[in-house]
Amino acid sequence: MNEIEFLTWVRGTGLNIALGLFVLGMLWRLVEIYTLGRKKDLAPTRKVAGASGWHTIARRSMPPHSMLKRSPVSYFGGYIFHLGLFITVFFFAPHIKLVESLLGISWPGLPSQVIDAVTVVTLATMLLVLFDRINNPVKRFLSTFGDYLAWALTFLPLLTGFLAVKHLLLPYTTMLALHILSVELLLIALPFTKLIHVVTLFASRWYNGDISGKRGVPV
Amino acid sequence: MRSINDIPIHVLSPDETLTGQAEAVLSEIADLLGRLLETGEAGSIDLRSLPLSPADRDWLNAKLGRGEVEIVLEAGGRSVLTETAYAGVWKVQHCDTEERVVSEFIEVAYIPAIVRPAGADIENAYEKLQSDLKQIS
Amino acid sequence: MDKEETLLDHMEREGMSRRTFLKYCASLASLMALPPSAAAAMAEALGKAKRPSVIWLPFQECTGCTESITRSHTPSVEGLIFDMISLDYQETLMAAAGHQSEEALQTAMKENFGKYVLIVDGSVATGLDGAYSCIAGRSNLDLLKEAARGAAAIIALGSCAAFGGIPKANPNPTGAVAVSDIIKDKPIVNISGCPPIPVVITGVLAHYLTFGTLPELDGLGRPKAFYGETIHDRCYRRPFYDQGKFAKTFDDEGARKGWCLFELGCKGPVTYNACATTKWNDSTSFPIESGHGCIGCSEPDFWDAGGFYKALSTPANPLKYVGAAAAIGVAAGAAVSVANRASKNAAKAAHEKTTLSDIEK
Amino acid sequence: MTASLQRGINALKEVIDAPVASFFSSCVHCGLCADACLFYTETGDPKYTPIHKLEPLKRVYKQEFTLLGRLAKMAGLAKPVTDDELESWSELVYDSCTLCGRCSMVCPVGNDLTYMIRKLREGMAVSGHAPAGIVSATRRTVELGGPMGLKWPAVQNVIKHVEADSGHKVPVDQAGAEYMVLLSSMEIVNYPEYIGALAKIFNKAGITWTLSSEAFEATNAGIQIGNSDLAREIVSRIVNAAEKLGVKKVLSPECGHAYMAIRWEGPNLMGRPFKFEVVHVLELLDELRGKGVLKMKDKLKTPVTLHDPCQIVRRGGVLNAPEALLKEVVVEFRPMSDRGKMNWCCGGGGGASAIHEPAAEELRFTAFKRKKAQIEETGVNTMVTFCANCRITLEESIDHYEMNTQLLGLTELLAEHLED
Repeated sequence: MNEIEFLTWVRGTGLNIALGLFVLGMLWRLVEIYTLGRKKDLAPTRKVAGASGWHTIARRSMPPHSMLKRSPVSYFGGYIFHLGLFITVFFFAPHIKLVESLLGISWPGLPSQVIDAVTVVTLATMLLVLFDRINNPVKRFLSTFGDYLAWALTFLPLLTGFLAVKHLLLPYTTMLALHILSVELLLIALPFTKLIHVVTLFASRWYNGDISGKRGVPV
Repeated sequence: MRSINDIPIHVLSPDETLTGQAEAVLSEIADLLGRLLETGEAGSIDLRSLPLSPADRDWLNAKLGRGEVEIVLEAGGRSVLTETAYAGVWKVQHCDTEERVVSEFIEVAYIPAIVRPAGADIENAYEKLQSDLKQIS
Repeated sequence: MDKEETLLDHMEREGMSRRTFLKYCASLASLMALPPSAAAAMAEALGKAKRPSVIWLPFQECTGCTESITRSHTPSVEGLIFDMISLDYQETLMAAAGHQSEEALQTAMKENFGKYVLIVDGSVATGLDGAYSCIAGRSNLDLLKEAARGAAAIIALGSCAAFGGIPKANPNPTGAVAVSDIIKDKPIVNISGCPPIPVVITGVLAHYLTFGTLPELDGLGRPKAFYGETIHDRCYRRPFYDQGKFAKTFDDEGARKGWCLFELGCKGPVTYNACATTKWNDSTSFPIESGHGCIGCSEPDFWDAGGFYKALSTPANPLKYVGAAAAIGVAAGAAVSVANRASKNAAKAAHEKTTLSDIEK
Repeated sequence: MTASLQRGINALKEVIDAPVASFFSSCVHCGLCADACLFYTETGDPKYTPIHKLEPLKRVYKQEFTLLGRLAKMAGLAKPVTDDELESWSELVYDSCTLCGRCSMVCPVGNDLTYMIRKLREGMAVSGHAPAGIVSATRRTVELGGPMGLKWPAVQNVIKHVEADSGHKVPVDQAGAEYMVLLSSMEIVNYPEYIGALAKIFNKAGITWTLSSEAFEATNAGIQIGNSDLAREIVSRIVNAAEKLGVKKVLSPECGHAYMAIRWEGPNLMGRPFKFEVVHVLELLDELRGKGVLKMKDKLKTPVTLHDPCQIVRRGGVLNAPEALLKEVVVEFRPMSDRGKMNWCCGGGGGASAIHEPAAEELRFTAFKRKKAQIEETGVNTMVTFCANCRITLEESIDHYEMNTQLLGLTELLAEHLED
């Protein structure tokens, strides 16, 4: 298989399979999780402004009192790399074109130079976060193969995308193909690893906010 | 539409921004000039091998300016060698017989190499002049 | 021209000045991405070079490659180089025909065995033992194998010879393959492109004449000097790409303003060739300058690499299986859900009301 | 002696629900919950990371309620939960978790870990892995009516003394009263002044109230051990008594988990809403304060700080009343740095204070260092709190560290300074 064949495969058959498995896995997992249901809370609720599942979905994005000082690496690292991923995924012009070609919606992108800078910062932060996972006693204790796999699956698309755009290491075609392939691996793995948190965290926050919100505690 | 020129295509040069390449070229010229002074070794830069934007070129031309000497070479097409405002820095542009630019260089030298006649050519010239003189006399 | 004559002799005989020759060499060095200082060394080496014998075999081709070379320029450095080789066999150009021409081929191969340069344009048909394409009753496959045996080096000219090209495109009825698929024991230079850029072949020949070796090649056997960077990298519209300014149709405002053609399917970012710098038609322009995206003709299997007008970032039909996948996903989830419910009900049924003794073991 | 692993796993299967599944799916092993848990911050041992304490529940969830987990189990690839494992987990689920709920406040993906620990205890209890101390407290509550084995005649005796001391009558079994007042044994035995204070306040406010001879004990060890059947049995005594007397409201004492048991878990244990309202004593006092009924004759001169009991504030929702009331009765209030819903636990909640093994007590003292640091940071020698269980835990620890910190109950403090 030469590089154009490789690129054609990942853009064609490969992507079809990956997107198919992603949708399949995601629906299966979400149905599996949320049809477990829960009992209705029969205790009379205490209504307090700002205490609800919806509030918690938003509020939990901010560090709780005094936690920022306790775990700066987790918070700043977490913020930077999540934000960086968001920006590079959704504001890089070719990605927007991709979405437009699929769904017909588009929005303005950011200049390449900005994307470059964000990517470098994000890559560096992800390395720092990995280092922290290996170094921090709690994180190291909790970490399983799945954690390192999820890290790699997130890091690779960013790295290959950057190398492709910058024409580093391998010819552009091969790098672009590897980039798409790495995204496909990420898509396939997402529903079956902790990466599913990108979706379930909203429900989890909602449940937490709802449970406490009924008692009148904004969490 | 009367002529091809009526087709409304107006290509704008994407020149709002300088790429920063021109500045790099200028500092390389400075290095080469320093080397010329120290060792007498000439150097040159192939402008075509650099991805200079039109804005970069304009900037570079404006910076280099014009000197006192311009040499025109008629050898398989016209070549123009212009001294810039910096002595020892030459702009060399080679065209073919159809006046298309085939190559462009910045040459840092006392005299561009191509201007200096080869020894063999002078030898030939000397011989030819001698025989011409003989014929006259 | 005598084969033993050097280029310098030839030049003097033609009344060409040394400066003219130096100028050519400077331009040639620039083209081959050699440092300007190499021009003088090149001039010296080229001056002493002898004419090699060149045999040019046309296989499954459209003669576009020959057209590209022969119509390229008025006498110039390319002309000079072509004067420097002894083109002993070229069907399209040679005066001889029929048996005469075949004899010329046999003679050239015999006389220069082990020394001649073999140029091939067109792909090699392998279907039905090569019967799809024959010259004088012999298949291309046969001819290639024979001619390759005595070649010092092979130049696969054009995408067909280099990668199989259009004859190899789906469904490839003739079983077309590239020269490199057949010949494994000779140095091969692929000069891809449909057609290839004329100065590229000149550059390769000049390099061979000057240094006696083939130039440095990339992973696909192409000279790095010309195929080292993508069209995109050297495209004058690149700044528009970086600014995110794209033509959306061939007649919109963006197209008129000469914005990037990426979205109109330009394959510039994945195509390695020198079009953007050497240009075409006597340096008039190249496809992107003329308002059309690059179709990637110098890359392997460009014909089958998704539509010419489909943006590189756009996948072919990614949502193909999504509907079915969604249905299977929901079904799988529902099945687990039913099983989970049964399991929970069983747990509830098995529940025995806890008494104090139940919390002690 | 019928506890078994099978019953334990069965119990876990009953309580695993969509939130649990969502929480486990969302966890990214970031470890931030450890930084919110005083058992980790004070020991530095990663095994006390809250999410790690839930490992058995996670495995049961995966093996019983996910397709991949079920397949892995069938193929023999899944690691089954064993009795030995649960036994070793007892320390993590009881000794080193006070259900304080601080981890649930910080989890960035929103996991309510406390909600899950409570559920895991259902399985731990019926598989026989609850600590002996909590088991016997539960036994006493079920068999004798309270964790301290206090009987009604003894309470009557205390009431007599209170009436004599305070000059206020303590009504018993008065049908149709507005409030039925619950007590915790600890208050009856250690702080009987509390009853007198209540009598004074009710009389002043003109609110009718009563005690019930059938249900005076508010504490519920069934909640702490984590068994809903036993918790229901205990809570139903209160519900039946209150509904028999036809009171409008039931007043929960200061005690944290008692409030949790009757106010938040109660209706869910009974499977129906109550016919009465449950009010925490501080909520009532704050309401009276708002109405101007609560007038102080003087104020405490020494500066004080406040320890917020987790089950009343963070997990119970009585957020604003405590500080508002405290400010009525003290001259200077110096709050701790982490306060209100972000307070740090005393170290003895969730039944932990009932575990009397040396290792558990040692761990409790280590965890107390967090509170100790907080107290020292405020620079005061008087700390007010409003949970009998917190008070006992804090007192033990203060003695252990030989600190000269004085502890006061908020309601008592108010009663003491109330206008006659």
